Amino acid sequence: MINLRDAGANAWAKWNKPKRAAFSIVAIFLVGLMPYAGFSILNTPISSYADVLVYPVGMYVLMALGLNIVVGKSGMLDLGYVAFFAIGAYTMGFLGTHTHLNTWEILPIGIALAMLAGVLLGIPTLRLRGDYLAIVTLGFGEIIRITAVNTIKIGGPNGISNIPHPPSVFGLTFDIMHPNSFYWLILVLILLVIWMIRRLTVRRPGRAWEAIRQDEDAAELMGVPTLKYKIWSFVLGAAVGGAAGVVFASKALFISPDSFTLNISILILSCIVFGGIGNIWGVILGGVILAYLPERIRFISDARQLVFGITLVVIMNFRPDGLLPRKKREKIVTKSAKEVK
Amino acid sequence: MKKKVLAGVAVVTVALGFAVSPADAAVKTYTLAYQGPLTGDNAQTGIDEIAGVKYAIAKFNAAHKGSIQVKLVEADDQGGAAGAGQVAPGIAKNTAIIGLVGPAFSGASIASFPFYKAAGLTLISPSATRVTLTDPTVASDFGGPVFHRLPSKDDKQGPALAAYAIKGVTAPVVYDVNDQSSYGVGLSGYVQTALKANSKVKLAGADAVDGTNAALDLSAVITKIKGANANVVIYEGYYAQAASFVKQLRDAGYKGIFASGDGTYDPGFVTLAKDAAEGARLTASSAVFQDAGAKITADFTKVIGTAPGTYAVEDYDATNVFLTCITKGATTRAKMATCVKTGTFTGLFKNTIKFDANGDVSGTGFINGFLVKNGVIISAGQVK
Amino acid sequence: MSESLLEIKDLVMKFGGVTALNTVNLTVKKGEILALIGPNGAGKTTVFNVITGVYQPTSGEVLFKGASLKGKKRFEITQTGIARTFQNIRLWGDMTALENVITASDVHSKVGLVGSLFGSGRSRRTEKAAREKAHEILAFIGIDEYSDRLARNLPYGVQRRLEIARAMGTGAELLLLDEPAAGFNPQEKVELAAVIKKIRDDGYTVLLIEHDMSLIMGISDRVAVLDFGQKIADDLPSVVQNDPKVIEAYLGAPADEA
Amino acid sequence: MQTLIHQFWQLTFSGVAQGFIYVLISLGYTMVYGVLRMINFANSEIFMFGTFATVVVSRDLLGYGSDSQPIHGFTLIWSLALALVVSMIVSGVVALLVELIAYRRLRSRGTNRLAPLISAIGMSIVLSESMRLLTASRSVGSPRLLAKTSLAEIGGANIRVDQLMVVIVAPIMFFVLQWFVNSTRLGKGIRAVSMNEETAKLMGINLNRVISATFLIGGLMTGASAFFFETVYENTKYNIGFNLGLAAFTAAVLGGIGNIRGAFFGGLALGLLETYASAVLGSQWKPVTVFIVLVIVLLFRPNGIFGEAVQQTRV
Repeated sequence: MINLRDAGANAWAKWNKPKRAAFSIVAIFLVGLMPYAGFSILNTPISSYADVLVYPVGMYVLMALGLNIVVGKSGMLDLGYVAFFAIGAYTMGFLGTHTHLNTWEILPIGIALAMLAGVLLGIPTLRLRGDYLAIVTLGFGEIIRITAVNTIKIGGPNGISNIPHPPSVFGLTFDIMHPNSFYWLILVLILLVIWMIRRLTVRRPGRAWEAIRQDEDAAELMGVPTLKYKIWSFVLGAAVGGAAGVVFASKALFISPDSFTLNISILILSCIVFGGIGNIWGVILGGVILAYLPERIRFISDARQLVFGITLVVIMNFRPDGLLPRKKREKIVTKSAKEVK
Repeated sequence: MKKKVLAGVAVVTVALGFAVSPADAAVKTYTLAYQGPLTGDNAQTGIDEIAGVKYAIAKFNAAHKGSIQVKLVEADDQGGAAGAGQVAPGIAKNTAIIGLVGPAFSGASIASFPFYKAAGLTLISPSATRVTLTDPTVASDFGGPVFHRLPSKDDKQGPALAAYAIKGVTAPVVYDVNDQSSYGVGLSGYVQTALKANSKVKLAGADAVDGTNAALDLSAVITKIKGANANVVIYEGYYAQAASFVKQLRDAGYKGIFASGDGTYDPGFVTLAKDAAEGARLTASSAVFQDAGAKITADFTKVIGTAPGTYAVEDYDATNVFLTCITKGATTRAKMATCVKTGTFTGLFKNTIKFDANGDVSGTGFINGFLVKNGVIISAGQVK
Repeated sequence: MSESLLEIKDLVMKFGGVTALNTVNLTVKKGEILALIGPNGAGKTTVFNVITGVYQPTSGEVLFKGASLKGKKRFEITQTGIARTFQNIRLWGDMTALENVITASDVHSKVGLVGSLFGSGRSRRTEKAAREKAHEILAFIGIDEYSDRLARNLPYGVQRRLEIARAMGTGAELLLLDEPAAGFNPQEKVELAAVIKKIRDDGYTVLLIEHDMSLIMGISDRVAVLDFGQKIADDLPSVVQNDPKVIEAYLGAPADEA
Repeated sequence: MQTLIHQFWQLTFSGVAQGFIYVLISLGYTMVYGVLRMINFANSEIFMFGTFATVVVSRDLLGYGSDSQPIHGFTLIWSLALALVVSMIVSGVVALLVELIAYRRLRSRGTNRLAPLISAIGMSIVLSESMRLLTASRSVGSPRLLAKTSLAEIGGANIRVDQLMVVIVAPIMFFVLQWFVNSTRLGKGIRAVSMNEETAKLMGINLNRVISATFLIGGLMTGASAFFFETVYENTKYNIGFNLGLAAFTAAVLGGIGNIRGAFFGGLALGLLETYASAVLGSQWKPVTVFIVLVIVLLFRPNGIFGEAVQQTRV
């Protein structure tokens, strides 16, 4: 089997700046054209291909990238990620129907509230390790959902309907007839998150997270303020989840607590591990496949969840580090270069 | 190696492709869709419902062999808004689909409306009971002009359920429990309003339990019910949980009345609850499918493989509305809309079905009471 | 030479009913190499753990540059200028050698998360400086040729040295080295001794746990001996070597070669 | 609050009965966690298969229908015993399958911790979806073998025979398990592995055998719990394990996961807590209360009530 990860990374490493920039632009452009590929084998039966690209595909990728900051980068098992998605969505739903604020104005508020929730949850619980953290976050996700069910002010089990679409920007109309606009919006958010992660990874926060993930005790003894960086990681993950929630609500027009179940948290986590934990491209691939696959095989209606389960088991058994695993590459190049000198 | 890969590709291509068999020139094929929960926690409801749709279509196709054949697209929305958002745009874009039975749930309906309104696709829901769906004054939830429904609304059923539950009880002490679903909470609101308006009734308490939890431990609720000395318990939710609830109630020694709405109106309720179901009072706008006769019930079971379940009558009737229109030449969405809006149809029980301007069945709105007696659900007539 | 950098005062550490350290007093003077020796289970690593904040002492206190470390978090202790190595190597295996050192050097970085994300100029300069400094340290220790190799793929000896380099990366004045020569052959031990001396000569103070007597005698300025949680000797190597109490402690429980 | 005061003993008895069901399921989590340091996400489905085994035994094997009358005397005892044993075996076998398919290969390759978690989640989806397809997503009732006679009224609490059976038999099974783990060779092997896998390997313990045994024992206990659940509630569904599994997992963490005694007290504490919380705050807030209590407990005892400091710093 060709090692895609290494092949890709090596090619990238050999390129110079203009070449990289050109490649990126072409790649982004092609990804941006994806909604027009619906005529091909990619088309989804029953669900609308262009809408599938927005939800679940785009949304899962975005959330997987956010959760990857928490799980993949700093190694904390978070099983309640859906909570932040829900907070973003409910912020959009509530403010969108109760105030005159539009989506673009609510977006930062939703992100901020999700981050605040991240801090409030993080400060007491991020001292816990491993599976204890997992169960507490899982509980948090359920608490948010159950609270939504039982709070009549935000619609209770009926949810919130008539959430406004975003007003148009740059000549793009956002409504049910234009799913592509939402796709591009999510694409922009995804690119922003990728930029953020890549930038942080090679700097202090990325190193701190990496150290915490690999050996938290050693990290703290080497001067890494572990709790602070764990909270940061949690909060950044929350911010991405919140942003996804706001966009989701303003695309869906209607939200109710049943869209924010534990299953979403588990699915997003699966995307990460399935694709390649810690590796942005792996996570994206995982999100695309796990979101798209059940839609693509809708024609086997009844058994599609079963197929999904089997896929998880098989892939994890044969590629335990995911389809595109985290970098374990060494830059032998520099060493030999030095020897030449 | 290469051959293997090619063969693999071929298999995948075949597996992914959908079989499009060339239609016989003489036979006209039309497509309907069903939207409801076919997987997930509420799958039971959807699977019961689609059985009714499939049965109606199977009968129709058998009767019109060689001339008209109807296909069914199954749109699984898992009963929720997110799922509805996934399938509704696709169904709306697929112009071959000229009518849709569903959506099954109110929340999923609201999430789907914008797409269907824009596409002009006519909907007939067998089970979405939230009042606002057909209330043009609540613009956010209103499904008109595309939305129609067969079940009675919560505001009709709620008071009827309240009245029927306390019927014949001299000093009713009522305890109301819903299943936290949007159906249960909605209906519960109207039940409680009706109970509070009745000075004879003491509403001893209200509670909500998680209806998606198949493993429901209700001991605390039951303790409260017994502590309040309630003699009437009303449950708004679906039949499986209702069966579990009534069984735990009876096992705990509760002797009073157990009443529930159309979500529980299903032979499965009696099968699951057994003796504990005895004497339970249920309300619904129609009879159960089984009341249409042993012959058609047996035929249903033979064709579908399972016995008719919850909302089977509504599904059968909804599908037949579309099928009748197809025979009348309503072969496009626009024609279908007109036909459903203006036509008069006949239901399984020879009842007349005609929709009013907002999508409700006009002239009806009455609710029947039912009683579980000797292990069967028998009609107790219309609730006044 | 006489200024004291670290003072351990009446330190008592109990775990449940077991007393691991019993009223230990120890002073580390600036610029010296102090060896801490003793039979296995004497409490040497426990001393390190108390100094670095892994354990809170039952009683007594640790002063660094005259200020108490009491209640300080582990990373804060590192920030004040104490760094350690681990007996069982605990490098960040998935990072390169260079990244291991840079990560440790972040302890004094003023650039936070927001700065890393948006601040371009200062952040980039800081990164560049950190990188150069890390290369310097690796070169100083003699392992710069391995800088781009993943830590877990390094040869054992290099990993041990990288542990020291990482501790130096934190900019600490006081280095606590926990058996840095464990598992080394005689040749490697000689090289390591030279490195430790070089470190001291560069201005660092070293507190060293070690079993190998010849190594200790060769480089230590002073030797402190722990036995059953108590300090039984603290003097020049030549004096300690002939102390009957020390000999008895070692004969009673012969030193482990590991 | 009124309810809690007036119906205290009734609530307590129900809570204890429910608690013991949790105790046995949490053992499934805790045993596996003890040796593998991993959450067995498929344990809820191991439970679900156990409940269906009880149904199949009483309905199909013994031929009782939904309208048959409860049975008595010797027939009752051996029928219940048969259902108990079969449920335990079925759950045990499913647990072994989970180990074999979801864990073994990954474990032998020594991968990251999340891969087995996801493959277990996948396995859990496979198991529950298979059952869903088999049962057409329906709830399945089981015939009543044991009449739910009220035996006595103590302090206002209605002592029912089925619940009493749980309260008596479940602790016995628990203590048998504890004896097994403490005193038998295999049990000691399990403990050795849970303390230190490497050392255990050096001591010549067959790791695969011990881990399979652990899954099997966890499965047996979970299966027993499934039998009790089914006898009390007489109803099951393909997704029945989800909520119960979550609760039992919470109980295991509350007590200190990996610790057998912890599962016992965690399960009981959770059963009582849930019942009291529903009585005071209303059933809808039950899960919220449980999780808040869990967080508070973990803040003060980060390894659960009885948890050994497994995750303490090892420097």
